[in-house]
Amino acid sequence: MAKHKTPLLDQLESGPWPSFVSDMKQLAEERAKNPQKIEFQIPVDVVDDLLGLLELSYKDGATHWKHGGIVGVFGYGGGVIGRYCDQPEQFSGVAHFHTMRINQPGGKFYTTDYLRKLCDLWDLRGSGVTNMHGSTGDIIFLGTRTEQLEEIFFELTHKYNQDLGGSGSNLRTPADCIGAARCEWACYDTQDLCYQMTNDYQDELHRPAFPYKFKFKFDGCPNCCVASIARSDLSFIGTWRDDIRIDQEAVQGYIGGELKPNAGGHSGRDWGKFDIHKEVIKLCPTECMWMEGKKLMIDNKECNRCMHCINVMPRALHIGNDRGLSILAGAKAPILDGAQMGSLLVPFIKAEAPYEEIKDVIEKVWDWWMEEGKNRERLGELMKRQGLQKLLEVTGITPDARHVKEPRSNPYIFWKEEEVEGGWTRDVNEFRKHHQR
Amino acid sequence: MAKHKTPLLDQLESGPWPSFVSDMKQLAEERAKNPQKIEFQIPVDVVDDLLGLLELSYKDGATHWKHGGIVGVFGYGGGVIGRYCDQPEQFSGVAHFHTMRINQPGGKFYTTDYLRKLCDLWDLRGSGVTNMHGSTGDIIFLGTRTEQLEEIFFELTHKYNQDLGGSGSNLRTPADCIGAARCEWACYDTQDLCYQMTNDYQDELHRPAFPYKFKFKFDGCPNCCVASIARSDLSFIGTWRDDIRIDQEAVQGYIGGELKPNAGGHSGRDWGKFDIHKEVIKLCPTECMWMEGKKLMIDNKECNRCMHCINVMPRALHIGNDRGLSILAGAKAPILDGAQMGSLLVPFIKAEAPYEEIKDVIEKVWDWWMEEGKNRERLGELMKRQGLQKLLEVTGITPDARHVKEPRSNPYIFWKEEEVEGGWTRDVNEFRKHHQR
Amino acid sequence: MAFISSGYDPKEPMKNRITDIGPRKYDEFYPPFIAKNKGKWLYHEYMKPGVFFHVAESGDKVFTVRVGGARLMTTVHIREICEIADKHCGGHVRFTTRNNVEFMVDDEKKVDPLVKDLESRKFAGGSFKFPVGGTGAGITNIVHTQGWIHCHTPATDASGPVKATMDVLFDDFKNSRLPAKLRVSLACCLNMCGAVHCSDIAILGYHRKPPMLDHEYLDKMCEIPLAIAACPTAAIKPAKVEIGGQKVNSVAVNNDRCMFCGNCYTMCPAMPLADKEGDGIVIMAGGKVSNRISAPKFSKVVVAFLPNEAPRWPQTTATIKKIVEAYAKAARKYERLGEWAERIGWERFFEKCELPFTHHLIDDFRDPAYYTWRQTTQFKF
Amino acid sequence: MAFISSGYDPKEPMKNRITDIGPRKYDEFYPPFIAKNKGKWLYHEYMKPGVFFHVAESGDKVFTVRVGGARLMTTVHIREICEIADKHCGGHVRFTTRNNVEFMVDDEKKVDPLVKDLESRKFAGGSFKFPVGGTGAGITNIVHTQGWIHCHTPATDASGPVKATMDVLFDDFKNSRLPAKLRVSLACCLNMCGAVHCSDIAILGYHRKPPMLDHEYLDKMCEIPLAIAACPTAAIKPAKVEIGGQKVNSVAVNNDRCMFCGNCYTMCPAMPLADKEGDGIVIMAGGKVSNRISAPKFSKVVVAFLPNEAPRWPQTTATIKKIVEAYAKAARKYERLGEWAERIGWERFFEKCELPFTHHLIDDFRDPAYYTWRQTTQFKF
Ligand code: SRM
Ligand code: SRM
Ligand code: SRM
Ligand code: SRM
Ligand code: SF4
Ligand code: SF4
Ligand code: SF4
Ligand code: SF4
Ligand code: SF4
Ligand code: SF4
Ligand code: SF4
Ligand code: SF4
Repeated sequence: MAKHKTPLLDQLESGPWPSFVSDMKQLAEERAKNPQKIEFQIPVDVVDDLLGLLELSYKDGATHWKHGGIVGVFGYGGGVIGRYCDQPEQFSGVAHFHTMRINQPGGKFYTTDYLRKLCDLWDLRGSGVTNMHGSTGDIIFLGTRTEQLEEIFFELTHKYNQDLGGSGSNLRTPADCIGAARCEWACYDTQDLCYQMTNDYQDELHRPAFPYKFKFKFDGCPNCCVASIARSDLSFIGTWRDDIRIDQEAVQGYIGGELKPNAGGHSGRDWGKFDIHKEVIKLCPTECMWMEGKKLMIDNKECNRCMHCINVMPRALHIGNDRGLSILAGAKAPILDGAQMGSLLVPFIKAEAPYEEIKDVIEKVWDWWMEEGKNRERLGELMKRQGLQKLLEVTGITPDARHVKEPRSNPYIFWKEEEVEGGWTRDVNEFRKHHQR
Repeated sequence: MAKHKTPLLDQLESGPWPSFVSDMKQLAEERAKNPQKIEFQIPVDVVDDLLGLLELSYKDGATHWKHGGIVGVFGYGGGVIGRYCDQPEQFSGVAHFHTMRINQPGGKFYTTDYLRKLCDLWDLRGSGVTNMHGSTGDIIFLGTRTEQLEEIFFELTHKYNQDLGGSGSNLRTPADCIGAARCEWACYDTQDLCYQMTNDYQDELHRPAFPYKFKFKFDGCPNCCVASIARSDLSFIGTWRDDIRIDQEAVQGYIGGELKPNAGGHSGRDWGKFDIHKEVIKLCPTECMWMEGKKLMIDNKECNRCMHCINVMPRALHIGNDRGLSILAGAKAPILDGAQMGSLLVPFIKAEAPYEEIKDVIEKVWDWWMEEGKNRERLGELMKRQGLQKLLEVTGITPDARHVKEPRSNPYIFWKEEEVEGGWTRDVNEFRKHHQR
Repeated sequence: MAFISSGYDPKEPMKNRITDIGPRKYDEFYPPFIAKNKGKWLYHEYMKPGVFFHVAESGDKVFTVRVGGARLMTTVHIREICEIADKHCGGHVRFTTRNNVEFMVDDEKKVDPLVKDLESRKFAGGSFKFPVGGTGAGITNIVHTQGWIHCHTPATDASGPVKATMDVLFDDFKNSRLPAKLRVSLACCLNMCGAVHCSDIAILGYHRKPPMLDHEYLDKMCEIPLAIAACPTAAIKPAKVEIGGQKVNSVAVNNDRCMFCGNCYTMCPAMPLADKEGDGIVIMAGGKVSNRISAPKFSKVVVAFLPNEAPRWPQTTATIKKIVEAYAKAARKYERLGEWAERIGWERFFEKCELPFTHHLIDDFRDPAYYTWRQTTQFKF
Repeated sequence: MAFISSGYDPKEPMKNRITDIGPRKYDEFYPPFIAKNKGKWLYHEYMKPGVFFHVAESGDKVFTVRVGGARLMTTVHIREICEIADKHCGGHVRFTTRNNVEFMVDDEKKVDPLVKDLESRKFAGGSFKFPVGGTGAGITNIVHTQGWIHCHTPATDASGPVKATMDVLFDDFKNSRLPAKLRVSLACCLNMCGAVHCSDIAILGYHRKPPMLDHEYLDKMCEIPLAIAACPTAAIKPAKVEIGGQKVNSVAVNNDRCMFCGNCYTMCPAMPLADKEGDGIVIMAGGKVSNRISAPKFSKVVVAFLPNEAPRWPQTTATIKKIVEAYAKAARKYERLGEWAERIGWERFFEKCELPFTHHLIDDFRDPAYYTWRQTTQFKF
């Protein structure tokens, strides 16, 4: 029977959606019973106390966690988030309750064998509570004591060939969409690029040398299934620069009704017979599609690769063959100056191992940011402060109309002296000969 | 024969567009001949020197005018722009060359009798050169000497019942579109409202009490023929809130081709047969129009009164009958913080003499701006600094979704203490009882 | 219990230390049919909500069953996932970017037994362990953050409101009746770890009371200059305060300039903001991430504040339900919530969702606020 | 010549002084048919470019003939306008908001003689005095400012570039072949008295050299603190300078922070910017004012700089002509230039107008610049 009464939390056990309360309760019981006779390295009742503390927060309408303080593993600047409870007497099991960020595998694919190993480790040395996964992408080990941090790290690296993820003013754990592994729209191998960048930049990930956090995310196409454009300082989004491949027979299949629009993703309602004009041609943002008799035509030069038509008719339309990715820079959450989406930095770049070209861009961006960025200034904030022009200059990318949604509407151009005929040094007395005071 | 050689300006005499150079030359000659034996009160060769000075600017690629200095008429803070030439010896005729701003009549209608009187006055006491009209709307008397300012003002007020316009940190000369005088789309009497506001606020117009300039412009409908939305601190733009009146027969007239779309304003090219779907229904920004058989239907509740359909079919569609105007605030040129268009302040207000309701809004805006505005801070800049919320608060206008294009995307709401349950004063030690340090 | 060493020696931390090895390589964990067909997929199709298959050039098919997950999971639950994956999927499983779990099989025949098995499992409290759904034009899992379970700055809980909301939206997790995908996210403070700034509907924890000042300890617990520098509105100034007869260094806060961001608290534990009545939830709407048809959009604040009503946040869930129903009713096929609001105009959005528009929703934060005001006579009565 | 007194007595300025009487009342000047039908107009129609009529409920018609005006006009020219108005229009005439002149008659028969008369009049130099046109889907008069004819801050002339440009665009003043109205404006410095910030095509005078510092006179001619305060980029600092052996108060300018706005010069005549090579023209495009179909738009900078080539600014007029032709060729009926550019995308606008895109066109002025960058993968190769 439970250590603490949790009348409020108990109300979260009903209802269809999986209840984290029920789950935590079953773990609490399991630890109490301890059928496997595990030599728990942190208090056996850690989960009971976690539930008790959370219940208290539900009563008080406020958190009971304090600031972290500097805890971590030797030589790493990140991977651990320190946490202490503000009621240690009442809830000694969670007096320390640090989280560890475990760098997830690409595409978040697992073997059960590996998952079980992680569970064994975490039952022994931690609370047994996790997040699968954290918002950035890591496996989150939620709650252990300081003295276990090194032990866990040692086992991870020695037994499981597994490293920690990022936190602090580091490169954060990169994340990818499932992409080529199971998606027909991947314009490059997101898992491979993500893996290579993670490994090539281990030093940046583990040892804080940056003004603030820095995030990479890898989306295989503009659908952005890992939301890179909204939450990574550098977003790598797949695209192509040749033509959408059309299977005219399949087009007829959709028109005829044999094939379900959007792969059947709208099955919950009768939207009526598929109308290619209404559902595809008219919704194309560039108006670059039309029917020529029974033939669907696309003026690919005008297509901006928004994916809509392909999303609607996956069997008829396929991404082009000349593939690569666009790099966007500066996305971040609102604090402090307001949220930013990534701004287009590289319209198109090939994505082939060993990705030297891409790394060249990354490193030039870092050089600038590390040089100019203030403490706790994200790349996007520096871009706002010094301008996209500046970023293009330092990365040696030729400014192009594609970099802007629209040209500036203010004429306040900061001309450089070398751009102005005759330079800036003038003799006022010479001027005064023609213009009296 | 001309006093100064003007080889560069002479090249501006050819070509079809009316040449200001030819015009000035004819005036220069006229003054030299002086058939009417006018006792010119400023140098007879003022126009020759103006041409000569301008020629010099064309050679030097720079202006030869200096700052104005404080000239004006007694008791007025505006109406005169002082100007001195930086080559007074060479061009003594324009050594002084002040402009006077004469408050134009509504709709810029004139009788020839009145125009001739102005010409007589200006030939006698000034250069005889004018701008018909200045960008704000005034008649501009371009160039006279300091000692003539009071004389001209005296004659204007005594003989012609005519006052000066504005300059400096004053209310500037209000301007209107032709509106009801000759336009079927006027939703209120722009000339009358403009006239009333000009007269009711003469003190604000002539005596600087504002932080900076302030402009009124009056447009009879959203076509904005006096560009109020782009260049007046308060724009008054006519609108209606009932239904567009439809003459179905005339609609058929357009469809049938008897009536010319857009009143024949596209006559220079063969655009093919009029297509009401392509040219009207599909271009309606709110998609609130459709055909029911031969009948054109409008869902007026969804109409945003953009004027397009009315512009295209003036004989078939007429503005509604429940008319008034919208007030927008803050428009200005870019310097310093970037240009602003007017932001919607009052979605709808009736415009009937004596316009008390409208004046109430104007005066509340002024009270706030005069209280809070910094020196040389335009209303729009103050709005940016303190927020539209604040302007609504001080004008007592209920905030409404119509005031925004979209709600804020940042959550940084400045809550007021009285809005928050329990207020802000709290006892930290009370808090510490539940949350240890 | 006895301490068990991993082999790590505190006295010699560097002794055969292994670092910088990164994550496990993705392909170690691919199921065989994924490894084989990677990069050669042709198309996909939904069989029913939560179940879809992909067809490869080779003719191979992979059938995926997606189940909802409370991403706060225990090892007990993970072990059960493993058990299922062993039984049906050859020991392979994956997680999605929105914290759902995907079970994949290579044969259509294996789908029904798998689904039946998944749907049959329930927690003691009665909730599903593995509800199948979350695909297509419906509502999938809520991306969220820590809340009261682990963080020190939250203005609301995360897992609780998420559970309560998903219970209310559950039908749309199991069904694809919506005009398009509708993404719900939650972040427990405005750091927005859940990246709620671009979701169709976002639940955001927000404080409304300026920090309390623990003068007696402030100078001891904090770097005063850092706290001052942390404030985006420069509301904090240094101050000397009299405590028990003696002057101590502390800070003063100009409450009227405070936007309750909590940055000072992040820097200085002696400036707590949390408050039962002050803290609560902001509802945002109309954001999106994909580049489909329209560019990505930020979420907009549509409800300035709702109280923290633990344990089930009824007002929050009811408001969200209202928005979803209004959207389901009025939007066009393929139209995201934000695209719908922009097409009909935000004045109509509030009408159709029966939400009051309050002054709080008018942007007054810095220069760009101007661009959110209405600079045209185009509006609807 | 002898001084003629108006009756004003400098010794007693207040002696029967009249003030605050405002303008003449509009209706004193209405032609009878306007007075009669005011507010009762039904519709209008164009007979040909520059000529249109309005029909009133009463059945009355007013025929308007619009002629272009160099708004810089002499009394000689105005008297000629009066002569024509007496001859044809019962002594009435009006000016438009874009400085054209409108002659109105109440009978269709009076139109042709009026037009013939107007078209027949030419200046000695050969240009038309009263070209008929400027209506409908064409190009009308250029709203402009003072330039070198009267102002102290211009970076280019006004009347000259306007004359040169209207000569090049004259066919479109006489014709309505364009997809929609196309408004051209000019302002000779960035104060933008011509309100060029929202024109289809704008000609803007711009300086490119920081102010010269007339140290010897600066302290005498200016209020140094005002000059410093005037600078939007805080580029100006107080400085002591050595002049002929003695230290004088003056200012120093950080040239790299200067955006050449001339505000310092407006406040302080001892800081002139004007320069033959430095000054020139910026071309902006895509603005509009009306609320028709789309909301009003600002003009965007499309050419960062063109030199001042007096007297006819050939590069400026050629650039404008290129833009007009590209627009005429590609835009849809009723589509304004800015609407066209947004539909096809600005990357295509530069292509079709054969204008180079340079780094200068990327906004880097303050925070809102961010909103002009491209936050989507949607772009055209
Ligand atoms: C664990 C996690 C939330 C979760 O439950 O999943 C998290 C938790 C915290 N985040 Fe975060 N962030 C997490 C993903 C994010 C994301 C989403 C993402 O990475 O895609 C964002 C928005 C994207 C971005 O980076 O802008 C995010 C934006 C922030 C910010 C605001 C940063 C900014 O520049 O806007 C802070 C504030 C800060 O850095 O001091 C922050 C700070 C924090 C801190 C460290 C609180 C603090 O101020 O010290 C939180 C620790 C909570 C705890 O006790 O565990 N967290 N944080 C996520 C990391 C898990 C993982 O590694 O997988
Ligand atoms: C005469 C006129 C231009 C013309 O040739 O038509 C004019 C001329 C001057 N304007 Fe202007 N402005 C004139 C209409 C405008 C307009 C257009 C309008 O009013 O619709 C604007 C843009 C709209 C606006 O107000 O924002 C305009 C925005 C400025 C500004 C920028 C103000 C701002 O806040 O953005 C300045 C700078 C200043 O005030 O110091 C300025 C300053 C000036 C000064 C006084 C130069 C100065 O800095 O002292 C110019 C005197 C020139 C001269 O020697 O005659 N003028 N000025 C226009 C007034 C004639 C009239 O009364 O009818
Ligand atoms: C599994 C997952 C990727 C992963 O690496 O885990 C994924 C997988 C697929 N996405 Fe996605 N998307 C996934 C997160 C996302 C996200 C990210 C997010 O929501 O945080 C987005 C951006 C959402 C947004 O715009 O706010 C996303 C926007 C899309 C879109 C564009 C939808 C739209 O209308 O804008 C498509 C195309 C479509 O659905 O037709 C899409 C299509 C697909 C397809 C059909 C791609 C394919 O051919 O395999 C995949 C299955 C469809 C499905 O889920 O209904 N996927 N997809 C993610 C599943 C999350 C979940 O558990 O529900
Ligand atoms: C005479 C004048 C008003 C005045 O008080 O002087 C006027 C008069 C008319 N305008 Fe205008 N507009 C006048 C300046 C404007 C301006 C202001 C400006 O350009 O500075 C605008 C805003 C331009 C812009 O959006 O940038 C303007 C935007 C319109 C529109 C909307 C056009 C559009 O496609 O956006 C219409 C409707 C139409 O043309 O179908 C319109 C329609 C009209 C009509 C047809 C109204 C009517 O029924 O009488 C008038 C004659 C048509 C014409 O000129 O072709 N008028 N009109 C102005 C003539 C200026 C000139 O000499 O050329
Ligand atoms: S982002 Fe594109 S490639 Fe990646 S999973 Fe989504 S749809 Fe597939
Ligand atoms: S991808 Fe988008 S832009 Fe390209 S053709 Fe398809 S719908 Fe049109
Ligand atoms: S603004 Fe409207 S009412 Fe005024 S003249 Fe133009 S069209 Fe007519
Ligand atoms: S006025 Fe504009 S919005 Fe209204 S019906 Fe006509 S076209 Fe549509
Ligand atoms: S959103 Fe705020 S409260 Fe929630 S986890 Fe992130 S930092 Fe902590
Ligand atoms: S909460 Fe934010 S705004 Fe308020 S005082 Fe702290 S840092 Fe400043
Ligand atoms: S635009 Fe500049 S230069 Fe031209 S008149 Fe106005 S203030 Fe003078
Ligand atoms: S020109 Fe403008 S930016 Fe340059 S110094 Fe003068 S005021 Fe400052």
